[in-house]
Parts: sequence; structure tokens; C-alpha cells
Amino acid sequence: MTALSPPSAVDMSVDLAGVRLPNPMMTASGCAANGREMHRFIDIAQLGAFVTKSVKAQPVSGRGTPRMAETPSGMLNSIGLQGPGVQAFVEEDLAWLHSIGARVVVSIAGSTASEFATVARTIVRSRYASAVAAIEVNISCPNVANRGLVFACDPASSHKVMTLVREEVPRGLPMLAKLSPDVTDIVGIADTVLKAGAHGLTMINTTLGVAIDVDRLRPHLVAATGGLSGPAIRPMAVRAVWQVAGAMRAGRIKTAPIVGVGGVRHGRDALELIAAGASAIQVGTAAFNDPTAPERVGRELETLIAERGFTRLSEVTGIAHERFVP
Amino acid sequence: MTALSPPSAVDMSVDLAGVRLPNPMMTASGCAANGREMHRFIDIAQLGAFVTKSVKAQPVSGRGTPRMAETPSGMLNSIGLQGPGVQAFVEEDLAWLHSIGARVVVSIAGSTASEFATVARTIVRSRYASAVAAIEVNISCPNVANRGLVFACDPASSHKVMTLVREEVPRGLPMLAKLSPDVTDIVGIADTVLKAGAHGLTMINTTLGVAIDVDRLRPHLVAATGGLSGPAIRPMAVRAVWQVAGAMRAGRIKTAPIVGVGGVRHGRDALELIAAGASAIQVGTAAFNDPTAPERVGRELETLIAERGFTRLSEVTGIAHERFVP
Amino acid sequence: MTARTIAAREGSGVVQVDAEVLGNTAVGAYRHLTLVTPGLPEIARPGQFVALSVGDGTSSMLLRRSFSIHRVSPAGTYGATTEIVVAAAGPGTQELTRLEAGESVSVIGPLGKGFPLPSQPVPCILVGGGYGSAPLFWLAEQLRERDCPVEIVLGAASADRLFGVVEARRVADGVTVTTDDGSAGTKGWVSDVLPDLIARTGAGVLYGCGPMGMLRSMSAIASDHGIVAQVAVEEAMACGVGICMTCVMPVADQHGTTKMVRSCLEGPVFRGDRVRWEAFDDGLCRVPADAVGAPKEVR
Amino acid sequence: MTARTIAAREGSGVVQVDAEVLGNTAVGAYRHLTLVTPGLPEIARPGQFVALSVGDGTSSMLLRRSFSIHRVSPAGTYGATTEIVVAAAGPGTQELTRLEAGESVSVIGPLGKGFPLPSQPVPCILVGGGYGSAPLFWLAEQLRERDCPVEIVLGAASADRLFGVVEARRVADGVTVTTDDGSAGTKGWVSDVLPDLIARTGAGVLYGCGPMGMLRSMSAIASDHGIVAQVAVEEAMACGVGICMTCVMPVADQHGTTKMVRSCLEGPVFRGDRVRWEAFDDGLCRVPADAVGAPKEVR
Ligand SMILES: Cc1cc2nc3c(=O)[nH]c(=O)nc-3n(C[C@H](O)[C@H](O)[C@H](O)COP(=O)(O)OP(=O)(O)OC[C@H]3O[C@@H](n4cnc5c(N)ncnc54)[C@H](O)[C@@H]3O)c2cc1C
Ligand SMILES: Cc1cc2nc3c(=O)[nH]c(=O)nc-3n(C[C@H](O)[C@H](O)[C@H](O)COP(=O)(O)OP(=O)(O)OC[C@H]3O[C@@H](n4cnc5c(N)ncnc54)[C@H](O)[C@@H]3O)c2cc1C
Ligand SMILES: Cc1cc2nc3c(=O)[nH]c(=O)nc-3n(C[C@H](O)[C@H](O)[C@H](O)COP(=O)(O)O)c2cc1C
Ligand SMILES: Cc1cc2nc3c(=O)[nH]c(=O)nc-3n(C[C@H](O)[C@H](O)[C@H](O)COP(=O)(O)O)c2cc1C
Ligand code: FES
Ligand code: FES
Repeated sequence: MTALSPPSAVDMSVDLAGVRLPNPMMTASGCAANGREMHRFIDIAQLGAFVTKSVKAQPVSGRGTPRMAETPSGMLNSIGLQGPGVQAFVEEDLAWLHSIGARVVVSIAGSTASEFATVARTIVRSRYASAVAAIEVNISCPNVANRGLVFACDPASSHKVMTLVREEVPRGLPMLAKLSPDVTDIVGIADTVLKAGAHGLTMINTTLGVAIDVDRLRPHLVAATGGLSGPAIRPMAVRAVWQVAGAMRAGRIKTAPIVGVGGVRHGRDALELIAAGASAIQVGTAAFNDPTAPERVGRELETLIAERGFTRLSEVTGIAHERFVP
Repeated sequence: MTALSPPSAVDMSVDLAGVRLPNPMMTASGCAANGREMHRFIDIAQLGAFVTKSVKAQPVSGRGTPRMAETPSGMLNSIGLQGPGVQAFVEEDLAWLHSIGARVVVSIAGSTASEFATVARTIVRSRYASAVAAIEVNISCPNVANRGLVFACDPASSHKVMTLVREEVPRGLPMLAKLSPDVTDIVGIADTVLKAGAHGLTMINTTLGVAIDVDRLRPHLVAATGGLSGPAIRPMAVRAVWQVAGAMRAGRIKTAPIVGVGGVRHGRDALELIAAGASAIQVGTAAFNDPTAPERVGRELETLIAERGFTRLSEVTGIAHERFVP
Repeated sequence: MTARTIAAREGSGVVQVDAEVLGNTAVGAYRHLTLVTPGLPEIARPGQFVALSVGDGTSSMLLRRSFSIHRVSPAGTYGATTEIVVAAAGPGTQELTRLEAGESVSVIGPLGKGFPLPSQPVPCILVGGGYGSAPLFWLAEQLRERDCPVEIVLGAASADRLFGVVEARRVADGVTVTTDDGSAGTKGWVSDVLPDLIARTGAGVLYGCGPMGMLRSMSAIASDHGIVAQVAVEEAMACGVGICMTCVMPVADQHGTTKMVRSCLEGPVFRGDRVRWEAFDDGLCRVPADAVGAPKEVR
Repeated sequence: MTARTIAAREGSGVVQVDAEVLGNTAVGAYRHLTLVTPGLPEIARPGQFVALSVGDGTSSMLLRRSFSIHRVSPAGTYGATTEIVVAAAGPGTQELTRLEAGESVSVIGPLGKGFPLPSQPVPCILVGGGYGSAPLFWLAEQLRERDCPVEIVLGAASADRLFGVVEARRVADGVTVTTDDGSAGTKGWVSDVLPDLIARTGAGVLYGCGPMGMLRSMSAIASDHGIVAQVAVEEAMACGVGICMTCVMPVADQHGTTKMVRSCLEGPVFRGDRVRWEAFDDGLCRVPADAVGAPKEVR
């Protein structure tokens, strides 16, 4: 991407359920706003794809503050899906992303299964739909109809969301289901959403955490609980990808591309997820430390792959399964 | 405990389901071997209790190596419950712990529910049983009868283990169930084990993770997966304690003491768990960095509690629930 | 180690550099850091800030720390420099205040919107609480270039927590000092001396930087006197660059519509009468019920 | 900063100190660190090691790093010191090799069992691979005090990865150097020169410290010649003090029973013929089927 790229020509392109991306690097939803701010540091149109902040049907103020707490090698957040609502998102954000030529993965959210469908419909029917490379369905958010239980923690709710969204998404536009690690059996949830029509999986969303303000002796976050992200959770992300890719390789569940996310800060972190079975990589919290991270990690990853003698990224996807002798 | 103690006299004693401990500090199972090694650095008889490495009925070699990988602010381990078996444990380890006057929490494990019961029986009937302050039932280990699924991830298996162990444990000896965070609903599991007779809960065990060796492009651990521990997972531990203590306070599940464990390195970390609802604290991975940590953290905790104007540790247990206004 | 530019996209108005620490000296309770930051000074304005990362990539602290720009100098013996004043509050600032000359630190800036300058030469009062005074001297110079008479009020808990009393005398027409404990200047708060000072100077604008409570009472005083307060707020920030949404606060726009806006992007300087101060209480800020997208149900 | 004792229980044979770094100098590809470690030198023996922590408590690296003790000196201008030789391998050793004089680092030691010394004055050959030679010079001195003739063999990938050639000449009766690339001494491995050297000197004991492959072939050569090899192994360690169980390896006891023993506690020095070398392959070590408590099922 820049002059620092290795001389070797590694084919970094990715086939994301039929959509070709020039490289595997993406932002992570909610960790790059809707593009303009990060575009001051790197050209986001050069990324494999830009992932938007999860958008709901109506404007959402999000939570009060404090909304975040720093934790060892990570952070907790409880933003509460703040956003302008899908209409304003299309007119302002998607329009701008379209104008700069970015490949966009639109992350959608809802409080009910039908809200997801409404949001998806608005996106795919919008005049900027040509910029959309994929829809990422953030099922790791609370379901008001089920005591606020996160959709992704319940197979039936997950299935319903994916089924309704699939009806809105045209052929050829991949639909990614974004999974939560906070389940007893992530392979089971993966199986469910793939059966419901997901073309790929994004793993993982944050894991639930709490930090206590030890001076005030109360929860640090105004919402008490928040999502834990950053390098601290990387082993959980690699584990989720490892388990689900393993189940795919063993034929226990349908095979589909996996987008790896969770704690990627350096190229070697991305390589861990790729070797465990991911086809593409999202960089979230690390961008708060370094807003060039989504691009930098891609460069580092390319160098590492070249150094190991491969000529194509796809040769490395899932390689750790082949090299593992139990 | 040492000359560095604050002048203020905070009553740090703990009532652990009827057993009085002079202070809340414990080692964490598997993070202090069986005492002799750590005793070279601190007097383990001065701790609230010493928690042994989980012991099974027969000798166990554990896994091959590598058995560990360092991760950001944490580590993965797959020791595989290496140990001498309960007979040798009693004769060598429990005997020694008894001889130095330690209060011992014996952690027991099994591959079947009845193995847990066998181990418990051997411990409580041994000649050193008087040193035993509590039995900690490590249900976060694989159940051979259920495809290796961890007992703690399945309510029925958890219930069975606790029921069988309860029959072996004499009145007055608390039985703690040690829970895994790798479940969709930890409050549900807590409810189950309390109904099965657990007198207290230890939370949390490690969470499952994978690290990839990016040079060899295969899993770093010989067992592929391992347990993630250390400060990285502290927000998950505080969350588990927060949720379960919250359910107890709301009367949704039986009230019982909680032993908080997960990522405690400094006094303020312990204070987070205490404020979230823990009555006692275990220090695990941090002891690998500083073998005096179980004792040091206790001193730091006492100072923090005194600085905040409290005179008893028990006043602080769960205080964050009282100070939280949703 | 010399400074290295990591990102500097044309027209972006912001650069990311691995800065070299040129100096780190004690000033009262604070540390004054001088950083070699190519490309930054030319585009910075008073009231903007920089975001620094902690450690060298193996630190357990991932989030950036924000600091008002105290001064910039585009050219000098060591090239472009940016100065900040840092209080060692928590673990990150403790590490930053230990940086030694020659070491490297990642700096992003200038960030946020600076203080708007009056188009007319109106008298101005600049109020700094603790290290909050850091950006005010540079602001004062710019105001005086526009012929605005400048008064500076510096307040702090105690004398060692005042920053820039000498510098204030150099750049302002008058300086007032208050301390909570009376260890320097008038015993009390800056809000105690402001009403008289406004009356005496006929100030048209108050500029403030410091703790939320101070900014709030400044804003109230400005409203009472029918003048404008421009306040630089300090909301907890994870990124400083607008991508994390952690630094929001409820601010009304010109139509009176309240939104949760990012203080790192739309702020840190806000008009005092636009900030919904009543939402802040005891270290928390709740979303006002009339804010756009506020939760429907009353809890 | 001066050194501070954290733990030193009577009779424990080990201390934990916040050591002061006295010096850090380059030696070939390595760094030679001198640490002020009160209480440690008096109780240390050649072959034992120290475990250092990384950073100051906010590092993301929690686990200790182990290093052979190169030398100790109980008394000196700066008090008790311990010297180690560090190769910057991964992120932790990179940070440790950057420590500057005056900085503080937590040290625990002496740890593990050292090299057993022969009761008779038998000729000995000491074999060091790379930085593995660090503990051998001190060992050589102790052997020569017991009238054992000492030969030292130093091997490394290349000349810059040899440690202590000059020092070897000072403490040994003969020195042989090998490098993989022939950039110093004989081109080849230490195992190429050992058989002749054993034959020539009539050595009764081989002492070794270095990579596993080297220790393995040394052990085989010793067996071939009917002599004893004492090898200091390097297994990945998290704590160094015996509480984590990560550093185990399959070693047979005097009755031939194999157990997974902690190399930080029962090692790092083992008799070469007791180590189950065949269990090690390609960076992994599997539990031998006949080890105590080995998994029942064949996979
Ligand atoms: C616009 C702006 C200008 C500032 N200018 C200065 C200055 O000139 N001098 C100075 O000493 N301090 C200044 N601060 C405050 C400074 O950013 C915090 O003191 C610092 O971030 C705390 O970091 P820590 O490591 O000490 O605390 P920690 O509590 O460990 O910080 C954890 C996280 O919370 C964030 N955080 C915590 N407290 C604050 C806070 N008060 N403001 C913003 N983020 C916070 C940190 O950025 C970090 O991401 C400013 C803050 C803002 C928003
Ligand atoms: C008894 C003993 C003596 C040693 N003596 C020396 C010496 O004198 N000079 C020297 O340069 N090195 C020595 N080593 C090796 C040194 O400990 C490792 O190179 C170092 O721990 C690697 O740390 P890292 O941060 O570079 O790597 P990382 O891979 O980041 O280390 C991660 C974790 O794995 C452990 N680890 C990784 N590799 C090793 C290893 N080879 N041995 C032990 N633990 C490891 C570390 O201790 C740490 O806990 C010795 C090791 C042992 C066991
Ligand atoms: C501040 C913040 C906001 C987030 N918002 C969203 C969101 O709106 N939708 C979503 O699917 N994930 C969201 N996430 C989760 C991230 O996309 C990502 O899955 C997670 O943070 C793990 O990756 P990381 O460790 O690289 O950050 C958010 C994460 C953070 C830290
Ligand atoms: C090396 C290692 C071995 C462990 N062995 C056991 C064990 O045998 N039984 C058990 O219940 N927990 C075991 N644990 C889990 C710890 O007791 C503790 O629950 C967990 O590590 C979280 O605490 P920490 O972050 O303080 O380490 C082990 C943890 C580690 C790191
Ligand atoms: S600090 Fe990240 S958006 Fe403002
Ligand atoms: S390194 Fe921890 S037991 Fe040996």
C-alpha cells in the first residue's frame, strides 16, 4: 500500500463469499466511526473494506458517560450503539463513503428481528448501494423482546434475525453474521446462522465485563457492564476462529469465510487469526492507539507472509489446522 | 501481616460459610503448587487460606509441552491437571500443609462425577482433615462421559458432581463450586450448584483461548487450546461476581459467599472484586510474576480499605451494588 | 531517536508523529514536556490538544492520553516543537511524566476545535484551573494581537498546582490568583472573583479551561452577565481523534437540539450556554430525556 | 534507586530483590548485565539461574524470564552483584536488554539445582552453545579448585554468537571453538569435536549448557563413551520458582521411572542419560506412554 511494502508480491486478495477484496484488512464496527475521521490518517478506500458503526433504524443517543474504562491490554465500552439512524446514515455517511470509492461493509443492528430487516432494506435499496460490499449483521446486541438477552446468545433469536435479513439482501451481496463469544457453544451458534443463510461469519464481538471505580466504589461505567475488547481478548478470538474453522474443516458445519476480529494490534496478531482460519481481518481497539493500524497491520501481515515463503494469503488461511498433530 | 501493615486496624476477617478466616487472601488453585515452593517467599500459613492444585484420584502426568503461552496481560496454560493423585497428595502435600499450620482449601477434580466424590472422601477422611478449611470443587474440567465437555458448562453435570460430593463432605466443612466463565448464563449455573448444596462459589476459572505460533504456523500449545488467565480477564471475573452477587441481592438465587479470582495483581484489583460482591480473593497468575503477591495484595487491600474509612472488610463486600444507580 | 512522521495526509489538518522528547522539567506539581513534532505547530491553534500514547507497544495501556497544547513553535534549533503540561494523575500520565529527553512518544495533533477569537477588540477574561491554564497564554497573545485587553485568572487547590503565574503577568493586562487553601492569591474559587472582574473590565468573552465544576460556574456567571463563555472541557477520551465515541457530552446546537456530541471533535471548546450542565452529576453524565435518540422509557 | 529485598525467608535458599542495574554492556550479539542483588551471591552455585520480571508493573508481559547466572560476587564496591548474559530473543528479553544503569528490575534467585561437582579430580569437558557458555567459567573455576583438568568447548552459529572465548582461555586448560559457518574456530558442531576430545583428555564428566539439540547429542556421546553428562536444559518457564508447572519434561529417576518433572526445580541441570530425549520433536515434547500418569488411551 505504501513505499514500505515488501518487494515480494504476495497476492493479498480475498474472496469474501463471492466478493473480491484487494486485501484482507478492515476496520471493526464501532472502532472507526463512519470513515471521515480515520480518513485523515489513512486512505480508507485502500482498505479491503471499511466497516461502519452498527446502524439502527432510528437515531440513538447511546449511553451516558463514563462509557469506557481502560483495562489491562484492553478496554470496556458501553457506547450503546449511538448513531444517526439509517436514513441519515445513508444520506451522510454512506454517500460520503461512496464518493471516495470505499468498499463498505455496513454493520446493522436492531432491538427486534424486524428492525434488522428494515435497516437492511433501507441500505440495499439506497442510491449508494453500489458501495456496499457486504452487510454485517451485529447480532451481538440486546433483544428487547427477550428480556434484553443478546440475540447472538440465543440460537432461535439469531436464526430469526438472519432469516429476516436474508429476505432483504439481494443475491451476490454477502451477509456476515457477527458472533458474540459469550456463549457456551459458539460452533452451535455458527451452525445456526449459517443454516439461516449467513454467507460468512465475523468473530468475535466484545465479551462482557465490569470495572469498578475503586475510589467511588461503584461501577466505573454508567451502564455497569460493558464490552471488553483489545489485545487482552485476542486468545478468545483466535480460539473462536479455531473452533469454528475446525468444525467447518471436519464437515460438522457448513463452510463459509470467517472474518477474524479481536485484539489485533500487529501483523503477527492478524497472522494468528489467519492461520486459525480467518480469511479477512478487522482492527478495532488498536485503532484508538494508532489510527493507521488497519493499514499498518496489513503491511506487516504481507511482510510476514512473504517472509514465510507464501505467495498468496489464501494459502495461509487455516494452515494451523493442517500443521496441528493432536 | 508485616511491619508494613497500616497502623489502622481494619478487621479483615472473613466468614466463609461458617468457617472464619483471619483475612480474605488465598492462592488460586494450580498457581501455587502445593505450598512448599511459595513458602520460600511468604509464610503461607498467614494467608486466609492456601488453595491446593486440583487433585484427582490417580496420578496424572498432565500435557506435553509447550503448556503455556504468554498473551497480552495474561497467559494461556494447558497443564492438564498434573498431580500425584489423592493418596500421595494426602501423605506428602496435605501432611506438610498440616504441619506448618496452614488453613487449606483442597481443590478437587475428576473426569467423572464419582471421581470427584472419591477424591473428596479420601480428603475428608484423611488424618490431616483438620487442616482442611474448605473443599473447592473444580467443575471447570472435562467430563469424559460427556464428550469432554466441561462439567461447569452443563447444568446437569454440575448438579451431579455437587450432589455426589456433598454426600462426602461433613457438616461444617464448606464446599465451594468453582465456575467457568465460558457459559451463556453464569447465574444459571450458580443457581444450579447452590441448589445442589454448594456453600459458596469461586469465580472464575480460566476462559478458553488459543495462541498460534506465528513462526511454525501451528497452535503454540501442544494441546491447541488452553485456559486464559491474568489481568486480561479481570473484567470478566468482576462481571461474573457482579452478576451473580446481583442475582443473590435481588433474591433470584440463594445467597452464599463468593470467592473472587481472575486477574488480581494489585490491591485495587482485589478491591474491585470485593466491591462487586466477593468475600475473599484468590491470586493466581500474578504470583508467577511475584510469588509474594497473595500476601502483598492483602496488605495493599487493607490499606485501601482503611484509606476509604472502613473498619471491616465485610462492609465493602458488594458495596458497588448499593452505590449503583441504574 | 529523531522524530518520525507516521501520517500527515494533505488537508487533513492533523499529523501523527513519533515525537522526540526534547525536555521534561518540573513546574510546581506538573511536568512541562517539549516534544519535537514536525508538521504540527504550523496547523495548531490555542485550545486544540494532542493525544499521546503510552509506552512502546508492549505497555498494557492502549488508550491515548489528551493534553492541551501549551505552546507550539514551528521553527527552532530543534525544528518544530509542541509543549504540554502534564499532571501525573493515573498510571498513563505517571509513565508520560517519566519520559526522558531523547525518548520517543507517539503524538497526534492538533485535535479538536480551538478557542474562537472575537472579530472585535473586546476585553476578555481567561480563566485557568490547575493545569487548565496551559493553553491560555498562547491564547492571550493572539487576543492581544487583535487588541483585546486580556485579564487572566488562575485558580488551583494550592500554590503548587497553579501553572504559569509568571507567564500570565507577561501576556496579560492583569492577573488574579485564587487558591482553595489560600496558599497563594485570594483564598477561594475563581468563581468568587469573576463577577467583580467582569464588571470592572467590561469583558465581553470568558475563556476557560479547567475542571468541569469550574467551567460550569463560569458559564453560569457569563449567562448572568449576558456575555459568552467559551470553555474547553475535559471528558474522558480513549482515542482523541473521533473514532471511539467515548468522549460524548450533551450539547445543544443553534436550534436548541441536544445531541451527544464528541468532545474530541466538536470540542473540546464549547460555548458554555450550549452545554447541558445539569446532566453532569457526581462524575456521571446521563443522557437528557430531550436529547436526540434518548432512551424512550423513563427508568 | 538502590536494591531492595522483597523476600528472603530464612533457610529458603532463595531471595527476591528489586535489583539495581549496575551495568549493561554489549558482548558480541549479547548484553552482559550486572545487577545489585543483596543476599543472592552468597547462596548461589554454578548452573543455577535467576528469573527476572519485565517492566514496572504496567507492562503487558507478566511472566518471568530465566537466565543462567554467569557470575556472582558477594562483596564489592557496589555490594553483592549477579551477572547474566542476555540474548534479545523476544519482546521480554528485548526490554531487558534495554535496561540502563540505575534502573530497577525484579530478580529472584538463585533458582534450581546447579551442576554437581565430582568428588574426585576427574578431567571434565564443559560445553557451551551460544550464551549457554555463560555459567561455565565459574563452574570451571570451581572444578579446577578441586584439581579437575578442564577443557572448554564453545560452539555457536557464528562468531558473534560465541560468548566468553577469552574468559575460557583464562579458566580452562584447553579451549576448542566451533561455529556452524566457520566464522571462528572449527566449522561444525560441538558434537563433531567431542569424541576426539574425550578420547584425548580421558574426561569423566561432560558439562553442558545450550540448545536442546546440543545437549541431546552430548548426552548420546557421553553414553557412547560410558561417561556422565550433566546438562542444563532450557524449557520454557513462566515463573521459574516451581509454582506454575509449565516447565516440565520427562526425566527418569534412579529407578527408571519417568515423571514429568519441573525443570526449574529439579533442574535445570539433569543427568543426560535420565532425560527422555526421544519425547522431544520439532519444538514439542509429548508425554512418554510409560510416564507416571500418562494418558491411558493411545490417540
Ligand atoms: C481536551 C483535554 C485536554 C487535557 N489537557 C490536559 C493537560 O493539559 N494536562 C493534563 O495534565 N491533563 C490534561 N487532560 C487530562 C488528561 O487527559 C488525563 O489526566 C489523562 O488522560 C489521565 O490519564 P491517566 O493515565 O493518568 O489516567 P487513567 O485513568 O489511567 O486513564 C485511562 C483512560 O481514561 C482517559 N482519561 C482519564 N481521565 C481523563 C480525563 N480527565 N480527560 C481525558 N481522558 C481521561 C485516558 O485518556 C485514558 O484513555 C486533558 C484532557 C482533555 C480531554
Ligand atoms: C534455566 C534457563 C536459563 C537460561 N539462561 C539464559 C541465558 O543465560 N541467557 C539468555 O539469553 N537466555 C537464557 N535462557 C532463555 C531465556 O529465558 C529466554 O530466551 C527468554 O525467557 C525468552 O523471553 P522473551 O521475552 O525473549 O520471549 P517470549 O517468547 O516473549 O517469552 C514468553 C514466555 O516464555 C518463556 N520462554 C520463552 N522462551 C524461553 C526459553 N527459551 N527458555 C525459558 N523460557 C522461555 C519466557 O520466560 C516467558 O515467560 C534461559 C532459559 C532457562 C530455562
Ligand atoms: C468503542 C467500541 C465500539 C464498538 N461498537 C460496535 C458496534 O457498533 N457494532 C459491532 O458489531 N461491534 C462493535 N464493537 C466491537 C468491535 O467491532 C470488535 O468486534 C471488538 O472490539 C473486538 O475487536 P478489537 O479487540 O480489535 O477491538 C465496538 C468496540 C468498541 C471498542
Ligand atoms: C498454570 C495454571 C494452572 C491452573 N490450574 C488450576 C487447577 O488445577 N484447578 C483450578 O481450579 N484452577 C486452575 N487454574 C485457574 C486459576 O486457579 C484461576 O482460576 C485462574 O487462573 C484465574 O485467576 P488468575 O487470573 O489470578 O490467574 C490454573 C491457572 C493457571 C494459570
Ligand atoms: S475520544 Fe474517541 S471519539 Fe472522542
Ligand atoms: S517455571 Fe513455573 S514451575 Fe517451573
